[in-house]
Amino acid sequence: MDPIMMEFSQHSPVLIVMAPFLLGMAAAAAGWANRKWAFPMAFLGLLSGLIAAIHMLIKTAKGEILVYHMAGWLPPFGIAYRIDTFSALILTAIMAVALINLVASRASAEKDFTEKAPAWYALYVFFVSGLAGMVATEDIFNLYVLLEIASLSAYALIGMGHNRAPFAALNYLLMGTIGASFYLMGVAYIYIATGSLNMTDIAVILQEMGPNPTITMAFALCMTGLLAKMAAFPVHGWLPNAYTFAPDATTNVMAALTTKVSIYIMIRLVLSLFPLSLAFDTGIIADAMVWLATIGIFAGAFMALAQKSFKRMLTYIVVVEVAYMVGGFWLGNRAGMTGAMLHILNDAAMTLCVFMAVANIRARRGADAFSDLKGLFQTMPFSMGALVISGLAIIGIPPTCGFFSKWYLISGGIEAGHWGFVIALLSASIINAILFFKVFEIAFFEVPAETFGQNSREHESDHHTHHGLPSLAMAEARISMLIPLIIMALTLLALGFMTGGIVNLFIDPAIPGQVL
Amino acid sequence: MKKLALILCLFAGGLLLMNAHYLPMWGDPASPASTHVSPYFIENAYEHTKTPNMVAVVLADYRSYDTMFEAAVVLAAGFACFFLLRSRARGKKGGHHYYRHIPTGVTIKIEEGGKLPAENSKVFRSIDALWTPYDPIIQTTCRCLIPFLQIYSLYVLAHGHYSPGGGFQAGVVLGATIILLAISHNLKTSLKRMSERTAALWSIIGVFIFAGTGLLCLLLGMDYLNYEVLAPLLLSDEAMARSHSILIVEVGVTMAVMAVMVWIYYNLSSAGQQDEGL
Amino acid sequence: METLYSITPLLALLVSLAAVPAIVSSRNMNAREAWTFAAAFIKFGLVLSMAPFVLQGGTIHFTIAEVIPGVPIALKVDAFGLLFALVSSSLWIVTSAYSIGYMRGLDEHSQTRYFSFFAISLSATIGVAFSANLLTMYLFYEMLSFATYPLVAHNQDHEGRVSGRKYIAYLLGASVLLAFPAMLYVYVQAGTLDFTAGGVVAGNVNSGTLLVLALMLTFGFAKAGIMPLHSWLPVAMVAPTPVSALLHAVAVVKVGVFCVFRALTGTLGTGPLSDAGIGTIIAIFASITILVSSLMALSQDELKRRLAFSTVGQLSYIVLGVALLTPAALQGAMMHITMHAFGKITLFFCAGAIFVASGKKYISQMKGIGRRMPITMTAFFIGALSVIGLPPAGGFLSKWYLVIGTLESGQIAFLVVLLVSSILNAAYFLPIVYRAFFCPPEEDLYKNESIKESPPWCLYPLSITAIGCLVLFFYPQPFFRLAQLAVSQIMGG
Amino acid sequence: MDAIPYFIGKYNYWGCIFLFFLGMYAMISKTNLIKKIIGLNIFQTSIILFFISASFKHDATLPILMEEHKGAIDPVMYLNPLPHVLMLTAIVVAVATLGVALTLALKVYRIYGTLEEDEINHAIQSH
Repeated sequence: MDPIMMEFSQHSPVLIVMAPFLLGMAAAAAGWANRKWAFPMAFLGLLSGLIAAIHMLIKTAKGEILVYHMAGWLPPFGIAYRIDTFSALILTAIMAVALINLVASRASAEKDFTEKAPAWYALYVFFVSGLAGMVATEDIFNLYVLLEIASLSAYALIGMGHNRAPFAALNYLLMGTIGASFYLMGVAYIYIATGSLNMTDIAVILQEMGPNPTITMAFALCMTGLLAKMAAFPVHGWLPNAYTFAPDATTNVMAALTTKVSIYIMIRLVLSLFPLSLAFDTGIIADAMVWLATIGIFAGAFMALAQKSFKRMLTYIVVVEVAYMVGGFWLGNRAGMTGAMLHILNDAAMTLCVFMAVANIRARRGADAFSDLKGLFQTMPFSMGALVISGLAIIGIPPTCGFFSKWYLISGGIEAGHWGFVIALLSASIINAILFFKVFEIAFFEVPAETFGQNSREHESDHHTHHGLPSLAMAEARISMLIPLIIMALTLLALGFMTGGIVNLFIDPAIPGQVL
Repeated sequence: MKKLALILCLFAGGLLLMNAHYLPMWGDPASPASTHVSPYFIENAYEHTKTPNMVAVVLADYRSYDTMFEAAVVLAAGFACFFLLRSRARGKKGGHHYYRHIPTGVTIKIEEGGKLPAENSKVFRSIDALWTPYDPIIQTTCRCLIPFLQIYSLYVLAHGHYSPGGGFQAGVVLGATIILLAISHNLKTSLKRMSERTAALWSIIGVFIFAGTGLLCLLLGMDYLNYEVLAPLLLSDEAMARSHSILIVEVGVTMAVMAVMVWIYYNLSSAGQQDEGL
Repeated sequence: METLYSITPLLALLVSLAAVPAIVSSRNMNAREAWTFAAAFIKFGLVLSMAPFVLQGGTIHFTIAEVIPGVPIALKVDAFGLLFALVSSSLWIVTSAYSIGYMRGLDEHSQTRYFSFFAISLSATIGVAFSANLLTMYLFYEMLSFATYPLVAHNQDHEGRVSGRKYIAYLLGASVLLAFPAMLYVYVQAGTLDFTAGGVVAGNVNSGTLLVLALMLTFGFAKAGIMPLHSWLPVAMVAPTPVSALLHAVAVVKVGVFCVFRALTGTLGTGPLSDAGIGTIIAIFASITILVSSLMALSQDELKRRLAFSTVGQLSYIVLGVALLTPAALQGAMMHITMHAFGKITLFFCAGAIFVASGKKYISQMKGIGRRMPITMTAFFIGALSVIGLPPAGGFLSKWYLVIGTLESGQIAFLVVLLVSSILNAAYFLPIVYRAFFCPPEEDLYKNESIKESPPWCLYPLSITAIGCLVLFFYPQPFFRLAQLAVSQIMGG
Repeated sequence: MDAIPYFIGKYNYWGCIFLFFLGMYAMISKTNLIKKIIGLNIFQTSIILFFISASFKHDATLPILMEEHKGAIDPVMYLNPLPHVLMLTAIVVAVATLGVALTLALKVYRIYGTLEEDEINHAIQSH
């Protein structure tokens, strides 16, 4: 490699956050200079983030753990970034998802926000760099700050949607701040008990200290906060409204990333900060979490069944998916954890794909109530094709990626003897199948009323031979929305085939050896 | 709901209170928080940066990365308010605008094509029977006060190395002066002094000064925000380079905080219209 | 045993998948059908090219991706897989020809979609045939369920919607709730899912668990249509006849029994199953299905529905053969996959040909039709003979082996089941043929109508398959040899 | 354990925890959005106090180095500077959150004409 690039490449851990952030500010500034520059700046920012992420992915795959000392101060005195295989994987997922959605959402963002579009780009990029920072950082307080920058941007991005969006966003803000504050309170307890803010340092101190009630309380506070942030049942109340009424461009990335990153944080805290014995030895906490997840799966799935619009239904599926990961992780065995970690990646991809497909439908049809979906297989075959693939992934049908994470989750459940969780996962598959086939049936068998009237005479004249529907003209979404969607749909298949490699290279090394 | 909330809070609060007796005693100098990391800061801060204010050192050097994102949070909040509220729809939809009559302080809504009453017309007084005459004392006092406040804020900024103070505090005071101008006069006046565009660009530039300093360190071959490497540029040794850099980033923070405070005020007070709202 | 690593199985699998974009982008019908034919012939050629090596006792392997430790997505061509692949790929050619005649004859809509999903279904079928482990098989099994859904619901009317819903609900529900967890349980216990002689679970599970697993796997692959999970099959007959013919007499249902066959013999193992006496329990389920479905077939007036119930029964012959767990029974079951495929596809083709030519769907409307459509009804007769199991049609041979199998296992009750059901088969098929040809003149419904044979694109395929039934009786050696080899591979000989 | 030092010695935590749940109770139980936002602020402030109280040491002074100590610094002489820094950040975050919360509340008010949660819910349902 060229020496200058070498020089530069060692900074990837910080560049993944700072490159998007700086260029996001440039995008913001473009709003007062020349609006045309806003999109290229945001695009370039996320692209450089993606390059940095892939670079780290390659590096960590070789067994390296990247540690970066901010301002040159060694931890625990300064802030450090620490990127292992799994965080590199999640960072890549974040950047890829954000970049693809940015491209796909450009048209709708420019249309919805017109002169405020640069601000949208800026907030979008701030949001993404906040998430990336949360994944990369090793400092628990820095994590809080990054969490807040991501959340604040998220509130604003959501609040700009439908008429009901501001109220939903305000509820999200209240709930999100409670969650973040609980986390901060946990940080306070940890700090008081150890005097440190660096995860690795704290882990060492806690190892020496042994069981400590203060740390148990810190653990409870952090977990409560994160559960609220990730919309786990029963504190999921903010999510459906917020995601339903947010603009599509926002919902896509939010649904794909926010909850997933919170789960990542939970996993990271449990695996590399708190002593494992605290989380799993008594079995009470772990069992309670798995049962909570089990109930959450059923509750979310049944609520999804009751919805009348597609996007809203999907938001409940997001809640269900969160419960998969929480439950899988707290099974406490290797298969379950692998499943939860793999599902973070897979769920980000499939959620993005399905929401992008819905965004395409909404862009064409203007609405997404089930009655607005008639005849879609004829008018939007490609978008629907992608929707079918993402639907299959969510149901968990091979060879889409959703199947393989479910595989690990269920086998984890079987190993741990948690039959309730296993049954919940299987039932969720069936309910998801019902949900999606409801949509597919409407899109396949029905035609919009106005076109039907037009063709009905011809239809009746030869009812014997000419079955089926009157043919509708194709009206696909614009190409800039379609191509990212198709790429994502293919990604879902590709991820499925790459499962083995991903698990071996990136997930397995990140699970501590004592987890069997 | 209320009872449930009460039970929940009492239960959780009880748990935390019962747990509280495991926490160290109030003011205990031997508690882990005071013995693990913090002695390092207290002992080395001056040596490393030649700056007596340890809080400033930790803020802008040891944990400068946090602080940068703190400024970024402020920036994001500014953009969030702008993004959510700002509408320049005047003339497009609704077609009305607001006019505030300065002598009476009455704000009236003028519909599309509506005519503005004459400056000295009785209309305004009849709208608000209890109007208090416009008070030149407040206006004048504020006009006198503002420059001093601004100088004070610069002092808070510049003297942050030696006394409590620093970028955030200076920024807030500076922002308050502009807001004071808006309150004592009206929004138009302060917008003339500091337009929305200026506020937005200042906030971006402020954060950029901070982040850019870090980037410069990175480009010069050291870790992000490691000010040591700036020593040749600042014509000083490494410790002094850190000291100077702390000032530079504090200036950036001041600009950002000031601009965002003013910007949020503009948007909140006029509900995003930025005309004679409040 | 020789093994060979080769990409040929993957190519055989992908060739029809690769034809889909070509089919979709074709500008006219001829080009589209040309692509279909090209893919069908290439596929058959590829499958055939592997035959000599496999006939010598070798197996061909190919790993597509390592997805889960110990369980790759991998292909393996052994004798049994090749046998099934040969049947389905050869019948695809005939069915393609028939589809052209049928779809054009009725001027059906959405023919592009029809041919595309047809091709995908064939890929999935070949994929099942060549699967090296349970996961791969499950993958293609599900792929087949979804690829056939648009075919079953082809008419896009209310009936299609209801049938499609039932179809997918049964197949997906059973596979996700029964087969999938059973597979995972096996994986957790054994750490592998490869099909191996003697199974992978031996020594890992007790006999109670083994019974549960066996039942979950047998019913989980609901395409096998064992009662009570059979009722998707008759309703799926709303599909266009070529679909019913290839998919519901050959590909889909045979995939079901093939999966049951593989799962019971390759995963659970013949040894453990017979030791625990589980085979008998499954055999009882199969026997009940055979008898009940035959009785139900008797009462159906719609020809395709009668064929559907007949299929349900015939499938359970195969399952019964597996469940008996003796070499002759297994060989009979495998042979029956072939023989029944040729017989039943002939019958469905005939039903479709009658519909194209006359628009008649009900048996009561077919009195005397044989005189107007002699070739069709002769073919129907031959197909019926094969399904009943009478010489000189191929079905006789497979049934012969099944009977020997029952004797071998010493379970005479099942022999009785076979014989009784054969009589029932004869009772619901032969009257149709008799009335078609020999009904009294006063009952002849076609005296004054000018009904002719169906178009040649329909007629030739059904003649070919009917001749196939006869040929298989006189010259069954290739399939016979494959089945023998397969039995020795399965039993670990 | 002796009760008096127990209460006296830990009163900072008691106070903070009380404020913490006071704020949380207000956020959950109040129907007026502005009251909820006030609750939010109390909630966040309690954490700030909690942190700051952890930085306190008896007989120590502000963490600004005195001229006479240059050269030989005894950590016991100065308060712990780290929580101050952290809480400066937390204050700023709280202010930013407050700004966004008020903005959203303003938007809500413009849409529904009220800030009472039950009235808003009623308006949503009747719509």
